[in-house]
Amino acid sequence: MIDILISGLLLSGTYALVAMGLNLQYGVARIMNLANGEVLVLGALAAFWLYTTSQVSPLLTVILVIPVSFTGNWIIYRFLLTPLVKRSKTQGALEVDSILATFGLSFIIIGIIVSIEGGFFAYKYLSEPIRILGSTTSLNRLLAFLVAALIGVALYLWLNFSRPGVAVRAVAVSTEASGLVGINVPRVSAIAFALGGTITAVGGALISTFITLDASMGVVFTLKALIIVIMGGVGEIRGSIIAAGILGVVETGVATLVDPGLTLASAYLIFVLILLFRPQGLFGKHTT
Amino acid sequence: MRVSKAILSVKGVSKRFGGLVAVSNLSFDVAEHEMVGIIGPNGSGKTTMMNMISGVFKPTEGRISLRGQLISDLPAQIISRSGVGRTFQLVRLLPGLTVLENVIAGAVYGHRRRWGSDAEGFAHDMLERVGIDAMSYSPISSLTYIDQKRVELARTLAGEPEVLLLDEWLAGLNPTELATGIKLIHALRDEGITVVLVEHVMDAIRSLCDRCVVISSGAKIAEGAPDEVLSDSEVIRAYLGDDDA
Amino acid sequence: MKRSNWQELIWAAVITILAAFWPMLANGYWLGIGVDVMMYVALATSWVLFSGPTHYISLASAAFFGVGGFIVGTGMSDYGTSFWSMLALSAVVGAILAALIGLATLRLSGVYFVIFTLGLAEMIRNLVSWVQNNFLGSRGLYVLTDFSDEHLFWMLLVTSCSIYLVGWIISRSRLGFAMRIIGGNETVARHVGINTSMAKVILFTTTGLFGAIVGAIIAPRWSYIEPNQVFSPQLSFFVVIMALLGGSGRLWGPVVGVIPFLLIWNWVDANFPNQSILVLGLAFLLIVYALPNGFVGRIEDLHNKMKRHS
Amino acid sequence: MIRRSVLALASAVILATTSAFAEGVIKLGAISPKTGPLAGGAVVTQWPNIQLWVEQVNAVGGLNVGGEMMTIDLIEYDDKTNPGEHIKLAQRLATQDKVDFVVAPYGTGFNIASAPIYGKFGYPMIAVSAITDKVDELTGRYPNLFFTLGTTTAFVEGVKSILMEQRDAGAIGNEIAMVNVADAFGIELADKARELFTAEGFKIVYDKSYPLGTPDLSPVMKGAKDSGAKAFIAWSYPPDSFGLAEQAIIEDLDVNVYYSAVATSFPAFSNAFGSKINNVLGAGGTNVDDPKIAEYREAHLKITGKVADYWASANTYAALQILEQAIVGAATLDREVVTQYIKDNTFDTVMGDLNFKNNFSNTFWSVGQWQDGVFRGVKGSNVDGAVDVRLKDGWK
Repeated sequence: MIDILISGLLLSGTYALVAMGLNLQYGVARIMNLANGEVLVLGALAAFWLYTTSQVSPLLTVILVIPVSFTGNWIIYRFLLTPLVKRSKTQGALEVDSILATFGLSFIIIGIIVSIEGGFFAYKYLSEPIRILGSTTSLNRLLAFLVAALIGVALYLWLNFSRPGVAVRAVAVSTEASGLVGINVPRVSAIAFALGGTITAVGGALISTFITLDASMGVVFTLKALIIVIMGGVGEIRGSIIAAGILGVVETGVATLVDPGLTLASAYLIFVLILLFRPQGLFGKHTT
Repeated sequence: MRVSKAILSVKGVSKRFGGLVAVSNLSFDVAEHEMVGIIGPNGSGKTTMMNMISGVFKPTEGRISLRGQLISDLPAQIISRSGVGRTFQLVRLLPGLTVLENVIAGAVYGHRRRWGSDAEGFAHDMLERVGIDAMSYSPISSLTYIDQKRVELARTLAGEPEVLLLDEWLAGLNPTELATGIKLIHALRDEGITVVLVEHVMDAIRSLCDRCVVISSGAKIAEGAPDEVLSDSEVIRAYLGDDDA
Repeated sequence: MKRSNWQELIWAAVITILAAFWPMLANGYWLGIGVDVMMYVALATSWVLFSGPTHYISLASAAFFGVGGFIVGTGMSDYGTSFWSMLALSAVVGAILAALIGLATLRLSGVYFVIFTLGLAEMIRNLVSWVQNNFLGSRGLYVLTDFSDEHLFWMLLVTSCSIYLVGWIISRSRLGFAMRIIGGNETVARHVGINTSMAKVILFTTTGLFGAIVGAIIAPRWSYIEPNQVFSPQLSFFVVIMALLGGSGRLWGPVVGVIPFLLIWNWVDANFPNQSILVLGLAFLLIVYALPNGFVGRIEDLHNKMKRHS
Repeated sequence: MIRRSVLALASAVILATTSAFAEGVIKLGAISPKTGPLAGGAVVTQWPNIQLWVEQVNAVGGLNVGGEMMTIDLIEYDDKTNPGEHIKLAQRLATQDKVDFVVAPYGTGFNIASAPIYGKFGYPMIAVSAITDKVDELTGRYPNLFFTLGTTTAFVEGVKSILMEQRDAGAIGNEIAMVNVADAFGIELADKARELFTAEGFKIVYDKSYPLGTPDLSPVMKGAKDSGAKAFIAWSYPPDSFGLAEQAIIEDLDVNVYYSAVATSFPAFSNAFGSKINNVLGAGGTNVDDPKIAEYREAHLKITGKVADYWASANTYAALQILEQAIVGAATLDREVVTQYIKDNTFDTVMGDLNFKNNFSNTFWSVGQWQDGVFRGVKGSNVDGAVDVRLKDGWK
């Protein structure tokens, strides 16, 4: 039991890293970013590449990734997505446009990754066993979990107790109303999008220390992230974290107690059930 | 104009949203060919009551019946087909469809399932009835507010309702439009349709309604002829400082 | 989806007859593209049947397509059944599956519906893999038939036409009109007496039925069925993208979306073998920015302009 | 539609005329994934060897085809790991590019899916990365299709013989923990293994599949560990072969026999885990002591800049050598003649002397083992240089 809980929670850390960024991007900037997973793989590539070519510790890479991915994602939002935001009259139209545009973007990023490294990003960092409450796990997974927790807490505090954070939350609730009370909506959206992309890329760098990735694996993470965000409720960081927790523990539980062949199926089943009984997600506000 | 037979009957209806009581233990009857006004301050539960009759919500307690048949446990589409038509507080039209198509929508799925040229002809009749047949082929976006309301009314009438629910149909109209609107409802009344209306415009209530049900904080506080209830002290208290009565 | 008229049906018939000659004019590569076009036309048109009028973006195409392919694969490989019986079974299973999904998704709207269908498709993919692994005891699903591309092309053409015809009939029926009203405003739809749940489930079932048929027809072409490939979520995205690119407001929208999309795709493949995915992505963005309302929007704009000039 | 076919005709005419000018050139088509789930494997074993072979051949002025030196013109496409895409591109190679020969695709499914097209145009397909038990049925249907990597059964047999030897030696008991990835490849192998292992009296005490793309394999490894079996067999695919090894290290899986299938022989596998994976068994192998292999590996590193993997790389290269020798030997680009030549002759390749009986080459490695930084073949069919299996002793 302890085993399941600990492994499950550590896996949740991974999922939270994957989903928190997307939630900011979708919840605040209203961009359904299908290239989320590819950004994650870019982060992983950076860690792999720097580690294998120049022995740079992935932890250092994480710090290097922050400014680069923030700028990169900001540019993507500013120059690629703002025109779509401007031309779409309804949320539905923007959703369609952003699905189309970011799908194209995901291909471009895959192309870039392939031209750098088409094979597996195989390396190991901190792949050391560690015992927690009698359960064995690895140091790199623990590290990813801790960073995820740190980011989650920091994000929560920032969103709830800082001026810019409150502005971000206001935009998440309503772009129109926020505009009316003098919030610079395009700027806040751009920041939220860039911040979301940064979290995702940092997640990728950390995840690459224990999962062997390659250029085309982004979609796996995008799917997981979408599921978690929707399950937790759009715009709800808390929801994403709890949904990630549920998924992690359920997957590990099913793998251990039932059959590993059913892990992913059970994760999706939980998702499907939650939406059946709470169509707006765990923490989402009901809108009609 | 008291007619003995109740066509619509609301008995002990309550609606709670979580801990919030929107309507509590409300009862009233509507007789055939009668025009009943539901009035009360903002947030008193009028629209919730309308939503329960038309089937948007199910009552938490109590029963609503149409000609003695229980309807409060039926889905909206069945209630509509059994003869309850409504308009919405904020006009709800179908922007992708033309004016005529919007009205046809009302004719097709009602209890007289019209289709094809029959539905089209009937829709034209309804548009003429509300006075905007000339705009049949315009897009919805080109209409003024009152015309949008007329289209919505035509759509509802196209379903040939036995009971018509008008949810603040006159709200937001300018004085000229208001006069036109009141005249239109008068005409409907003269045709003998049973109408339940939620309204804030007191002049309209005085001139249109046979009877009024006054609710405040979800509960009925008075019922009777408009002049009678509007001079009731409790009703005045309920409204004071709260609304424009 | 707008109501279709007789003129449109005649055009469709003419194009279908012309298309039927394609295998005589083209072979090899161009016939192969024809098969691809037909496959996506069929999938995207059946997608538009439901998603066009309701504006619900479904990402469940791969679930139906995969079920079709998988049933044909399992049946022919493990139980020695005929292709045709499995094709029929696929249609039935696809329809039942879609009806169940339809019932489950009734309360969802917007992005919740989008991701729900995606999650459900993924769940089905994993369940199918697990069942195959544990109960069917399969040794790889070989679908070895004597069908050539001509046959598949015609089968898909017939499927596409059936979908179109069904769509055309629906668009002129009370059901089709009901769907337009539901797409406009679901509350209104209920209040004019439409059983919205029933209408949505019926339409979604049609989508699933045809999706499974297409998957079943494609199985002989792939010869070897791997669950993870027939259930690939990418297929769902491609179907949506091609349909939206064409324009989902018209039944013929997918046709004008699929053809240019696949032609561009093939051009990119042939000319940028090492970076085809990157160039494809760029081409994609270009289309999104240059054609805000899809090809249908563009065509109708031009049509309107021409009308105004004459 | 009609206009498009005119266009197609026109482009066909242009191509026909250009190929008339291109004498002295052999057009070689290759379609394999550069993106998609199988790309990670293809960029290790497939693409570098095509590059290597083409560069080597062209460096010496090409192939001597009946007295004329013909260089290789490579036309390559990315199938994005999508069977539909692959079929279309194969048609393009055959009918638009009109290539003279093709490199067989990467992956079992892709070889089978493209066999009808290549068969129709008479291209010999020397399939490397295809493992199937349906060799007879497939080669009967597609007489141009050759298999060089062995059968599903042969792979399982290789593992089985190791298990039986170790049981006899007392290193393992009767119990086996077995897992597989739930895709066609893993399911097929696991199914066969279940049959063959139990027939020999083994008990599979832990027998589970996991889905492709499982992010956390620790429950799988914990389950295998708890089963207490001293032999662990994983019919795995690249990303999970890495994931399983990592979990085995973390859990300190106490087994004497540890086997994971594809990608175990990749240099990246050893790079990632170093000495910890010493004595891990994996699919395939080569005779690294063979000077031909040594020379090949050196050339591979020099020309592609990458270390060759220890299994399918050499096989892929050998398949190209077969094609090369068949073209030169037949002294023609006539595909029918070349195909017949392949059927009738024996070829001198880096994998040794290869020949086909009923389109099947019975010379291949089935199991190899990492021994002090080198992956050596330990089991195979008609191969020389198999070394003794060592026991796994911890993960240090």
